[in-house]
Amino acid sequence: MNEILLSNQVLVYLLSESILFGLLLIAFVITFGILLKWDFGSYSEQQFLLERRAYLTMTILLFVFVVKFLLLVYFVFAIDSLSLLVPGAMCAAGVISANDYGMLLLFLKLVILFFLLLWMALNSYDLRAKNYPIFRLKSWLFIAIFFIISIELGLNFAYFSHIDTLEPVNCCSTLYGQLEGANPLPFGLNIMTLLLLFYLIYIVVMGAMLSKQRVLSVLATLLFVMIAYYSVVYFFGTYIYELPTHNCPFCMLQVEYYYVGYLVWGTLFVGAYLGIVSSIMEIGLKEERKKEQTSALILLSIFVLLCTAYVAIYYLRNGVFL
Amino acid sequence: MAKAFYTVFSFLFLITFSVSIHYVATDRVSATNSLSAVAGLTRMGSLSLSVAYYEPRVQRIEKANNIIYPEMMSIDRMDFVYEN
Amino acid sequence: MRTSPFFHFLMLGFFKERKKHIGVIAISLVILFLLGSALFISSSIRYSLNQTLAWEPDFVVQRTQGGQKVNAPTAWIDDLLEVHGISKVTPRVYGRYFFKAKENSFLIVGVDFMDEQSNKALRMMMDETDLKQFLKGDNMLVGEGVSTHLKTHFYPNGYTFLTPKGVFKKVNLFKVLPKKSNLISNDMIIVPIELAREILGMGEDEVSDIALNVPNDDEWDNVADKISAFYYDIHVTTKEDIKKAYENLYNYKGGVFLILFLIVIVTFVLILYQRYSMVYSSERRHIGLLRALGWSIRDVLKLKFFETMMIVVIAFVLGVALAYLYVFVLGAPLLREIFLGGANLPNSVILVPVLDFGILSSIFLIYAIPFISAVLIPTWKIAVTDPKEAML
Amino acid sequence: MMKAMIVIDNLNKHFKSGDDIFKVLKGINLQINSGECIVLKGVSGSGKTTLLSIIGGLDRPSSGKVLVEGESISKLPDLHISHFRARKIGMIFQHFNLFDHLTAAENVMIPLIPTGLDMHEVNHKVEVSLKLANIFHKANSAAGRLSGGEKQRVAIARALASNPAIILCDEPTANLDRNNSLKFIDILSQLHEMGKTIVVATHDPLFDTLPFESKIIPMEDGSLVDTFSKDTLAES
Repeated sequence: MNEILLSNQVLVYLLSESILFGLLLIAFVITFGILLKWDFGSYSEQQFLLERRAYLTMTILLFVFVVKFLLLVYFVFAIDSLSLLVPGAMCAAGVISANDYGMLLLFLKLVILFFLLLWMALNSYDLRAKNYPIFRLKSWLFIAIFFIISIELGLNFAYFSHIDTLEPVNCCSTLYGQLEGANPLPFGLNIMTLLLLFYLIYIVVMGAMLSKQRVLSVLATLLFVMIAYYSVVYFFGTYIYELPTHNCPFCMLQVEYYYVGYLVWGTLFVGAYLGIVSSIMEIGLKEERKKEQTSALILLSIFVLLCTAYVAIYYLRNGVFL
Repeated sequence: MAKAFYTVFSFLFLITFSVSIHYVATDRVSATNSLSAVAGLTRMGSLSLSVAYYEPRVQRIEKANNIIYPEMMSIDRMDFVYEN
Repeated sequence: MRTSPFFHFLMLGFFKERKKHIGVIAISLVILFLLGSALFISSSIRYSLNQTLAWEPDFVVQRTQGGQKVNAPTAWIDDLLEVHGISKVTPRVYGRYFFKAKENSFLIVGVDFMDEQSNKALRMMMDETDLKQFLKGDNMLVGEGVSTHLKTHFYPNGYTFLTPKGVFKKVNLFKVLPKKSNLISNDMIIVPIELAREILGMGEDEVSDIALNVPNDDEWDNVADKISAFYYDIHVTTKEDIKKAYENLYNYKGGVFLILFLIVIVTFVLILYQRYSMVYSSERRHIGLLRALGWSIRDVLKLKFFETMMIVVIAFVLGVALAYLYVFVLGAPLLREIFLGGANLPNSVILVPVLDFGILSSIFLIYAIPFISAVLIPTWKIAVTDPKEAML
Repeated sequence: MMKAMIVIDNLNKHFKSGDDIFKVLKGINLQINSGECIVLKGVSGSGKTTLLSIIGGLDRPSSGKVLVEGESISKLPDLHISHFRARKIGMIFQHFNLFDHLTAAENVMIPLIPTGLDMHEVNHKVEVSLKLANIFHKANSAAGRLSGGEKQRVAIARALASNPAIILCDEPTANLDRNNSLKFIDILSQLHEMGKTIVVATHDPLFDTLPFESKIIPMEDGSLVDTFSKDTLAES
């Protein structure tokens, strides 16, 4: 048995994921059965049974959504604590890149949370209507989610059982640092243009949301998430660490930086998810989702303010930029 | 019945509070200091386990803890973990 | 008092029928208590050890033959001193002394009291006059476990060691090391280095191993490589290795515990599932009535969900608090022997309280997720009760 | 001017038990106007309770339609049908169906909880309906300790709590002595005066001569036998 698999946090994490998968499997079987026989117009006993069963799927998915969200935080925390066991790793960045599965796993987790949120939104719309208008749509979405989650479960086990505790891994400075002058930024941007884009797209997102340009706001938010990721790793992060060469998305999750990373990434992703999901709902279902739009705006603004504040405070304290 | 709720939860809060008081008020420094003093003096910080896993096995004289299977390892033996 | 009617009704149901919940809370408490205690003990020990690591040397150099550690020659010390970047090279002399009568053993550690760091550490333990007194004759500092053991065998003031040469050597018991350091000093006897050599039967030019520091962290790998190339029979252990060994030791012990707990948890889930199916089926009429009076499936699910959450929260807080009391206030009698062993000298360590997000969230997740999952399906089953049940 | 409150259109209900199909309601057509009092009479097994529960949205028909204020309720998703029950229907059950461990006031509160009102409004409504049913003096006694007549009045208060337009009673006097039954009819006439639409399913002969205008509809073997209006006031 691999010593990684005996780490408390990994055990708890894998157990939790497996239990969730068991529940999802039940929901999957039910949903599949419902999809085969669903006929809302029918008065048969079976149709009423299916409608009741749909509530089990809803309950399970709501539970899974909440727990998946907690488990993402826990997962990041767990791999952070594993960095003691993996030689060369200073923070989660090293552990996550210990094998090829790690990054993919993290990415899948973010995707799954997005789709689960979308499902929640569709479901609440569906329940409020009087004839389950998008029942099939949301069921197919769930089946898609289920397949992604199955892959994720496999990746979970593959990832944790393939961490080598003898082979040294790279630490964040080699993973994200600018080695030999190669530019890690996309589209050949430099820091100045990146920052310009960051604030510009933020303004576009705000404008699009406020003026109800839904398609534009979805695209702008997606672009914003990407640009924001690079901006935080290559510019704002260095102010959090107060070290111009420290480029890492994970170290800021540690206690040395007051766990501020959870706030930074949390506001960015939750804000972007809410914005995109509510905009999609408004495009597809023509329904006002004012509350979600407002909270998305607030969260994204907190994110931008937080990032800017780190730079501003550093400048005010030291009189120079890094 | 909300009263029962407040009673139970203030009780839970009280427990949490007293645990945190104990946690904060615990004298960590002197415990750490005396550990550090011994570690600094001897240059050794290894656990005073009643089983010392760093010891070579041949030197060990141990009581068999199972009289039926004397050769069975006792549960507190750790050295086999580190044979890699 | 502004409370919502839903909340009011939730409390009514919960407290008027508390008998139904007490059993589940009791089982939960037992599980949380055991789990919490095991994790608390292991994390506390790990925390204390990590604290002492700062005082340990960065490298330990040993001589090995056939996989066994053998004594190293003092000549190595001079060789090591010539390597750039190495400071504080100190010989270590230690070994186990077997107390034949009972087959117990002590760890004899020889200390060079002229050494700067040792001297500083010694001053932390005793004042000036004591120090002079101590260095005068054949005195020893012993751990609490050793002192108790000697006392029960009628050696209250000292012990006469039998050296391998067959000579008796009487050493006075000068002072007992503080109980607070029991975690590492319980079976320890600290004596001057020459005396240790005599008791352990080592030659003047021999040491057990050599400790050294490398102040520049970046040079660690280079220095380790360099030293390893010095002799064919050299073995270098770094502080990182020790740290990892501790981590592994407690992951191992904690992990084995957790795996045992998984089995417990599975049983727990089965019991819960059974129990809730039963409890809820007795509530069938009630729920049917609620449904007939205008409660939707969602309302009933909400009611049951909050009921479950209350149980989870109550059990979690109580269970963790109980475990805390048992481990950090009472010192975890019985259970700590699994972590420290009870074969040699009985050790009563003081466990420094450690609570962090990692432990608490682990306990919460491993308890709450199986719990809620087990209750989920019975809850749904009862929530979709036909409202016409009320008419029967 | 009579407004149609409930329209039942070719309603059928059957149960399956094994291979047998059990027809409980057979092609029922009925219109109930706002403010009317309908007494469904019939022996047990004639299907009157099933009809009542389908009108109240507690059960679903096998075919046919029930329209309440012009909206079909027989195929609504659970969330909506529950809403409908909470707002439009007051149920009075044969066995009172109270929560014995709760007080009278708490029992009356139950149908108000899912409506999302705050505590203040809820308490107000509870008080009003307890007074209406003339049981306010027992508001804080446990329902299990009340006498049969008192229980019945709590059940009425509960049915009135959300001020529904329709009151459905299933064998309301089956567990009451004659005296209490007469009191119940008194309250019923009060409700009638308030303009509630009332449907009673019963086999109690007391309901043959109600002191107010009502319509008696006998049921037999799952069908309405005949509909005739009987002006009991005019007779007396």
